[in-house]
Order: sequence, then C-alpha cells, then structure tokens
Amino acid sequence: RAVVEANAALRTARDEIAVLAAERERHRVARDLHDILGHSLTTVLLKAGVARRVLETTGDTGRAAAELAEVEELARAALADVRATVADYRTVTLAGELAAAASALAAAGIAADLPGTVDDVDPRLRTVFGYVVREAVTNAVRHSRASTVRVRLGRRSVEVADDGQAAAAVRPGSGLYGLAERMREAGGVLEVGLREGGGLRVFAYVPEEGERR
Amino acid sequence: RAVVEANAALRTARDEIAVLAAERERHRVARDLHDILGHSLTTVLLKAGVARRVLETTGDTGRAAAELAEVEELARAALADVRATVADYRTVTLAGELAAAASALAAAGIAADLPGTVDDVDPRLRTVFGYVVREAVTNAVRHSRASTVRVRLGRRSVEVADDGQAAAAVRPGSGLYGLAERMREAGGVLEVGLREGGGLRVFAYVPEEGERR
Amino acid sequence: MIRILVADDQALVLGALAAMLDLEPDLEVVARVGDGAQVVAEARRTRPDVALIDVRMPGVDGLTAAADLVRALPSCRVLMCTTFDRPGYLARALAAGASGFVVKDATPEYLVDAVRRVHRGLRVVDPDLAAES
Ligand SMILES: Nc1ncnc2c1ncn2[C@@H]1O[C@H](COP(=O)(O)OP(=O)(O)OP(=O)(O)O)[C@@H](O)[C@H]1O
Ligand SMILES: Nc1ncnc2c1ncn2[C@@H]1O[C@H](COP(=O)(O)OP(=O)(O)OP(=O)(O)O)[C@@H](O)[C@H]1O
Ligand SMILES: [K+]
Ligand SMILES: [Mg+2]
Ligand SMILES: [Mg+2]
Ligand SMILES: [Mg+2]
Repeated sequence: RAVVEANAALRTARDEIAVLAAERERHRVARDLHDILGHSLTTVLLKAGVARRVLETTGDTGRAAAELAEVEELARAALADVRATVADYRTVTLAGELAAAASALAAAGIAADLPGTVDDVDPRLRTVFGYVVREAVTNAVRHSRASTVRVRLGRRSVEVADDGQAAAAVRPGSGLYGLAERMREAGGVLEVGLREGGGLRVFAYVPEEGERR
Repeated sequence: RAVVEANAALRTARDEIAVLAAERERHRVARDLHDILGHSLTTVLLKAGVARRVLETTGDTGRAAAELAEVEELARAALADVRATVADYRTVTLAGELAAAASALAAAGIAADLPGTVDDVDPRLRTVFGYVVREAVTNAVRHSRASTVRVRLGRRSVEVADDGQAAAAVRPGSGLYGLAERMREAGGVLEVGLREGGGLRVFAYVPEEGERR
Repeated sequence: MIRILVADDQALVLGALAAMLDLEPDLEVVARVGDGAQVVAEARRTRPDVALIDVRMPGVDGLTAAADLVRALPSCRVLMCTTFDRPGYLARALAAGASGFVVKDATPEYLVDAVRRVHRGLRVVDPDLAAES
C-alpha cells in the first residue's frame, strides 16, 4: 500500500514537472513571438501610415515609395527572424536593434538620441541588451507621446529614457515582464521608473561576477 | 531485485519517451504558431510591394493609398492577434487554436487539412471562431473516428468537417450548446449537420450587418 | 505578352501576387485560383504560359497541383512559391517538374523577373533556398 501510494505521488510530481516544463516552453515561445512580431508590426503599421498620409497630403509618390521600400525591408527582416526562431538559431544583435530603433522612432516622428556604436558593451550582454532596446523603444513609440528617446550604453548596462507622459504607476504587461525575466536569466536586473522631469526610464544592468551575491 | 530493476528501467524509458514526445509536441505548436502569425507579415510585405509598384509604374495615388489602408488594417489585426496570444497563452485566439488543432489531430493520427493563416478572417470574429475550431476539433478527435479533418476559413465563416462516423442525430451536449450560444452572442449562427458522404460538418457564420434581420 | 496563372489559398496573397504581376507591361494574369484542385482545369481553360503556385494549400497542395499541371499542360512552366520553406520542398518541387522556386518575401522586382526567366526556359531557384537544401 505505502509503496503504491509513494509511486503514485512520484508520478504526480513527475506529471507536474512535465506540465511546468511545457508551460515554461510555451511562455518562451510566446515571449519570442511578442518580441519579434510585436516590434516589427508596430513599425510597419507606423510607416505604412506615414506613406499613406504623404500620398493624401502631398501626393509625393517618390517619398511614399521610399517609405514603402522600408516597410518591405522591415517586414522581410522580421520574417527572417520568425524563420530563424523556428529553426532555433535566431540572433538578436544590439547593433541591429539600434538601427531598427532609429527607423521606428523616425516613423513615429520622435527624435532619437542613440549611441553610434556598441563597441563598449560586453559582447556577452549584447543580445539581451538588444531585447531591452527593442521592447523599451517599441513601448516609447506606442505609449509615451515623447518628443525624444535617448539610449545609452555602458559596459554592462543599457538605458532607454523618454520625455513622454508615463503614468506614476506603470503596470508591467507581457513586454516588460518578459524583459525582466530575460534580465534575471542573464544574472541582471531591470529597473523601470519615472524620470524627474517626467517620462519613463528603463534601465538594465548586469553586475560583474564578483559583485553578485 | 531483477523485477525492481526492470521496472525502474521501464519507468526511465517511459519518462524519456514522454519527455521526447512532449518536446516534439511543444516544438510543433511553436512552429505552427510562428507560421500562422508570421504569415501575416508576408501578406503585409506583398501588399506594401504592390502599393510601391503601383506608385512607380502608374502613379495612381488613390489606388496606392487604398492598398496602404489595407496594409495598416492587416498589421493592426496581426498585432492584436500576437498580443492576445502572448498575453496569456490560455486566451483563445484563432491562430493559437489552429496550431493546437494541428497538434491534437497529429496526436490522434487524424490527417489535418488546415488553413495556414487567419489573415482573411474579420478581426472581430477571430476569437469566437477560435472557440469553434477548438470545440469542433476536440469533438472530432473524441467522437468521430475520422481519417481527415478539414478546417476552412472565410471572411465571416468557419467550417470544420470530418469524414468520420457521426450518428444521424447528433444530440448537442454542453460543448455544441455552448458554441451555439457564443455564435448567437456574436450575431451569428452555428449549423451542425451530416455530410453527404458521412461525417460531421460544423459551420459557423456571421452575416454582414446589412444582411441581418 | 506572358500569360500567367496564379494559385494561392490565401485571398489577400493571391490578390497581391496577381496585382504585382499585372502591373508589368509584358505580363498578364489570366487566371486566379484559390485552391490546388482547380489548377489544372483553370489552366486548360485559360492556357497560361507560366503558373505561379503556392506550395501549401489545403486540399490538393501546390506540389501535387504542379505535378498534375506539368503532365496535363507541358508547355506551361511552373514557378513554385512559398512563405515558409521546409526541408525537402525544393527537391520535391523540382522532382514535380517545376522550373523554379521563390519565396514570397522576395522583392516584387525579383518575383517579376523570375516569371520572365522561367518563361524563357531558365531555371530559377532562390539563392537562400538553394543554400539550405
Ligand atoms: N515609455 C512609456 N511611456 C508611457 N507608458 C509606458 C511606457 N512603456 C510602458 N508603458 C506603460 O506600461 C504598460 C506595460 O508595458 P508593457 O511593454 O509591459 O506592455 P504593453 O506594451 O502594453 O504590451 P506588450 O505586451 O505588447 O508589450 C503599457 O501598457 C503602458 O501603459
Ligand atoms: N465530429 C463528431 N463525430 C461524431 N459525433 C460527434 C461529433 N461531434 C459531436 N458528436 C456527438 O455529439 C455529441 C455532442 O457533442 P458536444 O460537443 O456537445 O458534447 P461532448 O463532446 O459529448 O461533451 P463536451 O460537453 O465535453 O463537449 C457528442 O457526445 C457526440 O456523440
Ligand atoms: K499587364
Ligand atoms: Mg510593450
Ligand atoms: Mg464536445
Ligand atoms: Mg498557402
């Protein structure tokens, strides 16, 4: 009897572990999808809107066509990301995300104050910081109504700050939640807070090995 | 001793099989979901390309602007899909349910004939159609003994048909009853009937505003 | 004028591909087909020079439709196209008698040119696809 019960308990525990693993996996997939598609579709949407308004207000077909060529490029790059994610060899690069940020901010009519190089950043942190830039900039485009977004890089940190109208209490959705999780996995921290003059500041850093407890 | 060891070995093997199966399964759902959602990007890309070529070859700004308005609608709907699918994996989305259907049917050894994208479906109907797919496919897996299940999507309709052994008089239980109710709430109709060659057909549609009585 | 049949199960994609090709002065879309089962019948009716066929369609898939078409109408060149390439698609497409294989996120200019090239009897394979298979 006791053995049977113990076995049953063991089996239940194993099942629960399997369920947890499945959930974690689904979560991971969801997070990747969010980061790839959420960002690129937002930018595509903005730029298509810009092109349409150019046509409607100025009739400048050359400028609209150029805008559209960029939409195509963006969508193509995002698709490549989707394919790579499925194949499990997707790589987010910090440099790539800064370039994407420049184009998203331009499309949204927000001034961009971006670093010109990623050379100073610890190479092992560039991918995770790429995700930070991607999500924080997408958020600024979507939620902030900022006139400027600034990105700063350190050897083990990245900061994205805007001068928009963040509410005193930002409630994390899946975007910020996913980022916090990515930073934890990288042994680091994500801080989200209001700036003195108004606007949001997202700050991510990873302490040196020695500094960690 | 020998029996105990054999049992232990068996258990280990079973666990490994279960883990492998679960991994394959998760991978499959992930891939399908990526495909379905990623597909929207392709459509956006193609339509942006058409708009650009229209401008470059004919200079017809009205046609290009109309094409762009569609690009925006597509991107907006896809973004909503991505966010809903991600916000909570358990939230029902049409894309998510198609991915899940593919894997449930594969597990049951039933051939699946499924649409690759939800782009053609009115964004406002995607959630309720997700419920239709979920219930009808679950029913087919549980009750039909079908060899093939087919799902078809229209702008305002969804059809799930199998080639199994439905009885002449299907008595709705809480599954089909609940679906009919959801469809009514959405201003639409659920039809459940036998197919000519045998098998069940579940058809749900929502008439255009103008068509409704 | 190069006469073209386009087959894709997704209405928006079908419309976009057809519109893209129709914009070219030397190309004319003579048939738009929404599922694989209609490809051969529509081709018999409209006599296209080139068929652009989506790989993944519910019911009769694009690769099967391509093989049927090549048999039924040998003068028609087949160009397969796909959103998500999976291992084996390219080899199966060529085995089915297709003259080329492109991905849907190629540039419009590339797609249009691919149609012209298969029409001239050339083989067109997207370099990325060729690299992967
Ligand atoms: N730069 C910002 N300015 C103002 N509000 C912001 C900013 N960034 C985030 N927020 C607020 O914080 C919320 C949570 O952000 P989060 O990225 O987690 O979710 P989201 O962007 O709403 O959705 P998603 O899951 O698609 O990312 C937002 O809904 C928004 O209200
Ligand atoms: N695809 C099918 N093939 C054959 N019989 C079916 C099929 N779908 C439904 N049925 C029959 O119709 C009945 C009612 O289906 P319904 O979904 O309402 O209830 P259920 O599946 O039995 O239970 P649940 O409330 O969990 O969904 C089923 O019990 C079954 O006998
Ligand atoms: K033409
Ligand atoms: Mg966000
Ligand atoms: Mg049921
Ligand atoms: Mg298809």
